[in-house]
Amino acid sequence: MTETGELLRNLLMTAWLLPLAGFVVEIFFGFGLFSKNPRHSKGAAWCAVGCIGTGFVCSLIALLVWVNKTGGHDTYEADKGVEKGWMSVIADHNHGLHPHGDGEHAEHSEHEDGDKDHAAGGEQGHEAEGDTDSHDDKDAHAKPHNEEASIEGGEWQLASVTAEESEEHSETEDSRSAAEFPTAFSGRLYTLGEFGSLIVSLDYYIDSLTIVMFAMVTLIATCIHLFAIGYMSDELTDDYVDHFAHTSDGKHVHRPGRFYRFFAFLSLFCFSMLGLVLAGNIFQVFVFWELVGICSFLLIGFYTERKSASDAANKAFIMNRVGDFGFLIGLMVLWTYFGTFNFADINDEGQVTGGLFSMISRSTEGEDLGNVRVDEDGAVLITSPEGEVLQDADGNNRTIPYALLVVAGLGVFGGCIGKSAQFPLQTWLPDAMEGPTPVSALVHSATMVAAGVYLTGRFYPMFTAEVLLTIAYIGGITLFVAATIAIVATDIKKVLAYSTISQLGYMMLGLGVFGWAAGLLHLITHAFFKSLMFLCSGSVIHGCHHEQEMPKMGGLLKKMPITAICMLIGVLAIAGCPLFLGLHFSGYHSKDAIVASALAFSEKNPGHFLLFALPLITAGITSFYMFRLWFMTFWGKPRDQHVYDHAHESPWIMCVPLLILAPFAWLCAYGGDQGDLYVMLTKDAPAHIENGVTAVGDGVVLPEIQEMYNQHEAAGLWALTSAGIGFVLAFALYGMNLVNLDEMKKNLGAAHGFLANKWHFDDLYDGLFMRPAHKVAAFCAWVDRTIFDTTLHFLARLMVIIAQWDRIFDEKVVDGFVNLIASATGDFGERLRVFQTGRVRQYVMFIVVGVVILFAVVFSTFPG
Amino acid sequence: MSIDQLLNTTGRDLSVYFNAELVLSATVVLLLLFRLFSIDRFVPGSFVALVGALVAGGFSVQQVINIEDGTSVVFFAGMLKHDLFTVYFRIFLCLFLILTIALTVLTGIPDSEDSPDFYTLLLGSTIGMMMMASANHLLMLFLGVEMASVPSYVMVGFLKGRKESSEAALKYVVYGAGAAGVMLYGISLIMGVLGTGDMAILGSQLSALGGGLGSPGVMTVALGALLVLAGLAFKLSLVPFHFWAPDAFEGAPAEVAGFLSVASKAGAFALLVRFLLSLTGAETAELMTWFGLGLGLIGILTATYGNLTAYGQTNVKRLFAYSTIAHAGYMVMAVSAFVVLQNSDTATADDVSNSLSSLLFYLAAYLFMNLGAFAVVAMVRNHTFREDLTSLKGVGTQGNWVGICMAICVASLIGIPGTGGFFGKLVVFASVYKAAEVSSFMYVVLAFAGANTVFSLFYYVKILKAMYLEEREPGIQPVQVPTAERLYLALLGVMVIITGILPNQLAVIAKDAGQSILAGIGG
Amino acid sequence: MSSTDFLLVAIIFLPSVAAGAIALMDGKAVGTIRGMAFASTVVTFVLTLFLWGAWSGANADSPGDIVLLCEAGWIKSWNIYFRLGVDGISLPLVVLTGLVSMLAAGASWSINKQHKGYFILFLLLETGMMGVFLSLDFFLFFVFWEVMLLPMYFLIGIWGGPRKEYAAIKFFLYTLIGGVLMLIAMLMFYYGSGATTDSFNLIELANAASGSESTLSEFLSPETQVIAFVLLFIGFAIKLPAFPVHTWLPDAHVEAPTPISMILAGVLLKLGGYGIIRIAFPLCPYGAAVAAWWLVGIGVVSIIYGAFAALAQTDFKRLVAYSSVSHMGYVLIGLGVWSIGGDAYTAASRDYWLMGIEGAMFQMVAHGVSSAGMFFMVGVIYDRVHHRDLNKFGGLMGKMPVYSGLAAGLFFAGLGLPGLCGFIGEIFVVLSAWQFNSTLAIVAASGVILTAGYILWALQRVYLGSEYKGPHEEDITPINPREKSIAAVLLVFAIGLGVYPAVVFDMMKDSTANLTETMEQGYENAVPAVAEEEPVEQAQAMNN
Amino acid sequence: MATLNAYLLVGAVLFVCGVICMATKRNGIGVLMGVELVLNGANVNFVAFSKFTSLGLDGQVFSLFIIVLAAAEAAVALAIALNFYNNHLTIDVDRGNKLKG
Repeated sequence: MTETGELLRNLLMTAWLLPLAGFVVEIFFGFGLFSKNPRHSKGAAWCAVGCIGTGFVCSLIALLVWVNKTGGHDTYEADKGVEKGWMSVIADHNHGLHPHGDGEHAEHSEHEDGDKDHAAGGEQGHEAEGDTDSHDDKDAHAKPHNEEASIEGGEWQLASVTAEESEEHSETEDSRSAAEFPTAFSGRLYTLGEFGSLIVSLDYYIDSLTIVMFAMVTLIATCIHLFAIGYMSDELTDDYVDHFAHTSDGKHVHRPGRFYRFFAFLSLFCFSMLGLVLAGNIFQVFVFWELVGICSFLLIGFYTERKSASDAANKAFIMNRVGDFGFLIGLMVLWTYFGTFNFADINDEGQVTGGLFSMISRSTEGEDLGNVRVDEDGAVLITSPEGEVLQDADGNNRTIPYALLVVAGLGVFGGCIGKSAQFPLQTWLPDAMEGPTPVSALVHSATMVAAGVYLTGRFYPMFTAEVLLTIAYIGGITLFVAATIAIVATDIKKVLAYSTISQLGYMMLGLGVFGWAAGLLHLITHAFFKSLMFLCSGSVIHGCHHEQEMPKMGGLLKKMPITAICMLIGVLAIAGCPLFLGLHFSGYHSKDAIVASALAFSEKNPGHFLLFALPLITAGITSFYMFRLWFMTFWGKPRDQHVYDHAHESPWIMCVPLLILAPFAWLCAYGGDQGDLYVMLTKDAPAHIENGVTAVGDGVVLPEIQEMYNQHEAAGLWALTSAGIGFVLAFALYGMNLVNLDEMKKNLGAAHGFLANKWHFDDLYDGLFMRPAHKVAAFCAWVDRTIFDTTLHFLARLMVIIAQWDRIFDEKVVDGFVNLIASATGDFGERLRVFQTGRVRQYVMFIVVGVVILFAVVFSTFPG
Repeated sequence: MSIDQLLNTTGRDLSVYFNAELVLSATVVLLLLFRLFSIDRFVPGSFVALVGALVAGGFSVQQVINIEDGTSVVFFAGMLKHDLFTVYFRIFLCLFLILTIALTVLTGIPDSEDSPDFYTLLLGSTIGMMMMASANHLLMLFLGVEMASVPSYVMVGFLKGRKESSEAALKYVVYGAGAAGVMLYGISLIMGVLGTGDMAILGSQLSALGGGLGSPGVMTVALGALLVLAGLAFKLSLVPFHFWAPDAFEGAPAEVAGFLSVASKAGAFALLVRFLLSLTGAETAELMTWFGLGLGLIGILTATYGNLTAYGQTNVKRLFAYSTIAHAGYMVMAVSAFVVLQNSDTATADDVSNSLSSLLFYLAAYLFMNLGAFAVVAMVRNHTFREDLTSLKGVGTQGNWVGICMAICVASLIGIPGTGGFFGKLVVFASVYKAAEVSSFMYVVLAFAGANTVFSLFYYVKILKAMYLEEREPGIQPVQVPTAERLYLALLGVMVIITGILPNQLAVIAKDAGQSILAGIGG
Repeated sequence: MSSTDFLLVAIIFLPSVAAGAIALMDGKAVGTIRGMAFASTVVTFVLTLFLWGAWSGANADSPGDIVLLCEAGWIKSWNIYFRLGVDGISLPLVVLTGLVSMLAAGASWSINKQHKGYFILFLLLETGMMGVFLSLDFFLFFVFWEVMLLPMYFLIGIWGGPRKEYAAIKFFLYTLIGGVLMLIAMLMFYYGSGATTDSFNLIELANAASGSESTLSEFLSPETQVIAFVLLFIGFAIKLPAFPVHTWLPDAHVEAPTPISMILAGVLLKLGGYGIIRIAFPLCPYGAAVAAWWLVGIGVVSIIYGAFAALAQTDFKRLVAYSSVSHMGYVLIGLGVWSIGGDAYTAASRDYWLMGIEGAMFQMVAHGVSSAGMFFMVGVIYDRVHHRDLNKFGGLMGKMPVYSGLAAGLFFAGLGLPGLCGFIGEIFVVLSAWQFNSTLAIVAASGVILTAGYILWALQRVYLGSEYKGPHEEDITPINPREKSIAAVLLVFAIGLGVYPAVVFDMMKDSTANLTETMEQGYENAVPAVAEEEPVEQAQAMNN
Repeated sequence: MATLNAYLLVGAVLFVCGVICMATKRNGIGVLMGVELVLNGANVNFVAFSKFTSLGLDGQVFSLFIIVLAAAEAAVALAIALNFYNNHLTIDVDRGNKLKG
């Protein structure tokens, strides 16, 4: 392990474990251990903020270290690395990516120091803004000047470190294997269980994606924690009146406030989420996958008194479990055929054990299926880190049937479907809005639901073309369905929820059409702008005294300008609005990248044209409903005077987070596919995305990355047009009120009803699964009572009836199976009792009869 | 053999081999004399009987010490046989006699008026049983059975004023007489065909008959043996000759029922073994194996019948009567296994003696647990004047010794480890399993033995349930027994547990006893 | 007697001695009796920890063997010895027994009648449980196994709920049936190994079965092994309990008083799994291989069936009881995933089986903690409101927040939430199952959905909601310190095992590795014998 | 000259008569008489065997014992019958049917 690796590990682990410590402290707040009056103390909140804030600082340092270290070496290393598989891919990729960069090697060494500083400084400034908020604009404007150079340079430095790192890793990782994960650091935390050659452990895996995710999650989480201090402040009481929960006599529920508990749960969530990102093996991902699920359960159901909240929490968890069932199947397949869960190769005392990512090797040899190496039977070969085919104890090649590799991929993706609320498991997310708004912002828009996308990206090397196509279609369906529902939703949070689902669909689609970087870029940008919008909506709700229905709002721009402006930034970002000077809103870059990937894909595979059409159309729909939201809420005249009169701007502790997040939402993707963020993300992109996959038979063709870049302009234009139409429509309908909406609603009643009922998914699932499950359950219980207990009991009785025996044994003591034997033996015994007539003469007869019978038996069976 | 010789040997026989019986007989005479001279007003009959039983027991124990390993002596001109097997049963019977007398003293069942009569009968019956255990001639077989039976008829009817008692006695005597007649007829056939009643040579005579199994001679002997077995089955209360048992037990006082259920069974089993061994000769393996399997079938029927019929009983004594029948079934399975093994070529001598010792062990364990159960019934009866299950309700929860003793005994009767009943069952099952290697029919026997253990649970648990899980019905007297009775119960309970967790010594003795009788017939 | 011998004996019989002492006390001195009983369970638990220490020293010298052997003659005429010992398989369960007994004794404060009898029986029960886990003589094992019957019968029957008599006799009946079958199997081994000095010695029997050096010259034929395995398996499956013979469990668990439910779920069910690992497997490797598919199949059915049945319950305790059926199904699967004899069996397959076995063992320990906790939590609320109707709870989170929090933690442990103990066992078992049979593995994995369903639904109905809907609302008082500490200890163990399961795996890994190796040997030993016989039979068939 | 079989036939007939008597007579005394018949049926056998086979004197001794025992048994049985009569005021054995089942 290199010093860098150790440093990164320690930083990220600190960031990861601090919230856990925070959780432990906070959960005990209620006992008054730390405060005399725990119900009134904000101590827990500050503790949580402190933990996650420190976590953010650690993550930031890690980011800087990563950039710094990877940028701190000479470029000749890159040339060396060209010869090595993964390395060369990256290098080539960079060449292809930046026409300007070609042949500029010589300059790089000169640029070295300055570039490094800038890359680091740029990021630092970037993040520092978040904390201070004051110089936001200045820095943002200042950046573009050095844009080109810094990007190129930084990127080259990043690339160059790959080989360098590989040398340094040699302590724990064979240099050869490390070469395949040049900028990735991996190692073991501790072993959970060891079974012969099989080891299940907790590991960490740090690469650019991990670090970016850490920075993103901790930053957003810090902001949301701050926001929540304000938002949840009405819980700081001994007698909280819950206006949404009623007792049977119609009164509101009174209960002590639970301020501290909310922050404890938030901290636990942060711990789980960061653990998920840091996880070094797929099993560990599953562990934290479940943990974020349970945190989501706890947070959705925070208002435990509300039936709707606990229902929503259950629904969320159980639907996630459905997805996890698939995940589990994937895990089983992987475990059985690969014998390891590790992403990266693990080096134990000189013995390199291959990780999953090096076990499926991609080559372009003739006999291969897709771009996976297969043997003559079509089974996928499992290879060592060195690329040699592994053999089992009997000397046979280790293989996994291709179909099972697909199953594994689909299984893992099944987990992602549940977690990221993709079709057909999307229905839990809107219900999850029952949780307090900060929860919606953190858990259900920015982080947890994006975990599915994250995992899909993380696990990309294991997905075959079929799986990717499935992912793309799932994403496509989801993004369209959710967007259409968002059109008619009136609850401000529900609109955002459907928007979240739709945007997650975008990401999935992006990943599915081989736009790996596009999908993940959208993950980051979406996290920023969606959390911003949720916080804004939270601010609105708080300002309007827990009114969530947009039809009762309107004209709030005057009352709460900061919120309105921040919201507008979010809306512009999600709509994908371009701006002058390259200051395009982040959504413009990320959505553009996705649409471009989709376009490239559908050009290669004309049969899958829908995969381009859906995101394109939906871009318009997105723009429409988001502007609808903004206009309905902030524009025009107040619709409900009462609400309007009492509305007020939120306190500073809630506004500051908005102001911190807004610039990120706007500019985090600055530079698009040449920007810092994008480049950093792609640093550790899976090797095979570079070249695409040539179809075998009727299979799909996956485009090369260059082809996607080529589509950027065209795609951007298409998307912009679509979004523009959406905006115009929204402005016409809601901004200028050109049409009577009620009329329209009436005229389009059927369609409206269909959408308002969320395409009837809930009803469908209720009929398909919930009721049958309860039926089966009731059946099992019935079987227990009936088959095992009563039926046999009945048989016992039948026996009695057949025998015409009129003294049915009627003991009421026992029933069931005991009763079977008891009454059967009892009945039989009773029948035997009849022989005991009590008459001595008959007894004597019985002696005779007995002797005669014995006599008969004797001489009928006599051996002689 | 001259008269002198005869007198000499008889004297020796009386003093050495027959001293226990002699003491008991003397005690009987003494009891009668005391009554004649009204001494019994000063010296209670129970005391005299107890002393007599103790002395007899002492002599029996002394016989163990004196006897040489593996030897057997025939005495009284070949009528009786003295070997470790005999001694084992003597001690067993003496011990049981002592315990029974103690119990009757504690519960006071014969009043002072009747007590000499009662103990006379008790002792007489015991002498008969001892003779059964040592019989070496078909005459002694018959005499022993009758001597054990006739006094017990009277004891069953000892509660003179009770209708049930007299009815039970009448049934018992009629049934017993009928069974005796049948047995006697069988004996006559055997003796007629084989020309002798000496059990030592019956087997060789039978072998000498020749002509195979189908020959009339062998058939007649088989029929005779069957009739004898029917007579013994009456004593053992085996199905289908068990009818007397429930009625007699219900009508008799619990003390007598306890005595009958254990002692007369012990004697009869000893006799059964001796009789079956006597028929074993060089050429009789096939016939005997067949008898053995037949006994196995009887065992199945008996155990199953006993357990199933017990379920519906409400009178505790009657319930235990059926329980006794069931346990006789288990024990007959052991005999069956013994016979099968003894007549097989493959079984080792060790297996054979083990199977016999399993019977002996079971009897010993059964002694304590069954007597304990009847003792509890007797003591509860003294308080409640009832003997139905209802009278037991809540007795256990009163927290006294009666309940604990009963629980231990019932556990042992079910066969819970840690009690003698379990180990007994284990060794019986083991013999049956071993026999199953010879004849697969024994697997069926084993299966039924196992199933019966489960069947038996139901009615035994009814007792536990009544004692512990149910509330005492209002108006029924609480049961608080005095210290002496507590100690008595504790003694039995402890013995049940000792035979369960430290059974080694007993098992060794039982094995020696088993080996001695086998050695006696020369393999 | 060496100090380790003394330790083993003390662990088993200390509770009995305490029971004896209590028997001599005045029945009205309830406080003293309770204190005495509790103290003795604490001491026993501490002794088990000492045993752990002693074991780890001895295990280091001979990894995986059964160590700290203690042998004394007992019933020599039947070659029965008093043999004790401990290895990595029994040790975790011994410690678990000590822990659960201690906590259950602590939970016994809620017993409100006949304290003296209760604690005597309770302590006798602990002796029985410890004895089973520590004995190495088949006969001794059986004695302890059955000795638990009567105390348990009374504990359920006297201190139980409304249908206590039915439940008690059902428990008695089922276990007795299992015991009889086991008894017959025991005789098969005794005579099958020549009825010699070591014919009840589990170590030597296992050696003989595996074909390694043994003092026993003969052993069962492969066919007989199958029969013996079936007999043993039924006996153990009843205790486990597995699907068709599980019906005693819901009744017994539901009717038993809370501490006894804890013991039942926490320890008694483990006896079944332990019996399979300690006796059925090593003594009949061939039988185990033949029956493997059945084990897994029954396990899968138990999981699904138990989960569905739990989903349908309206009685809180019954729900928890059925969850036990479901959870113990994983144990069977883990034990059964031995694909030896199949075409795809390789050296690596054994590692998966090893994982299954260890997963099953862990599941037993974890279930011991989580289910004891769940039953205790049900008991806490039952003590207050005296009903268990799931539809008549609600809102407890507001009235008893600490209790609800602890309960949620324990129920999540039952749900199989990562970071808590229930997860590790289940997931490891399921992961090991695919190589055995993919269909069964998938069905087993689907249990995760159902489990989440019934647990969350129950939590919602009991703890969440706006108000309490049942009777005796006025009796709902906050959890008291005694209850709090019991639940907290269980929760701490649940978390500890969930976060660092290696502590258990490290204990057992040598022993389980030994087990798998010897069983493989045993199977390979038996296969030629089977192969030889078949031609002979064919030849006979030809002649006929 | 009567053969062995003839004697045996007589014995068997006596035996069967005795059994039938026991099984059919309701009068207790009648039942006891049946018992005597059964025993004497066996007696005839013994004596016959002692005459015709190698059994010799053993058979006759046996029959003497039987006669003695029969007397003793009859004494006891009569006493019991008397007791029965005292309690039931009848000697009809069928009236003793309280104990059954």
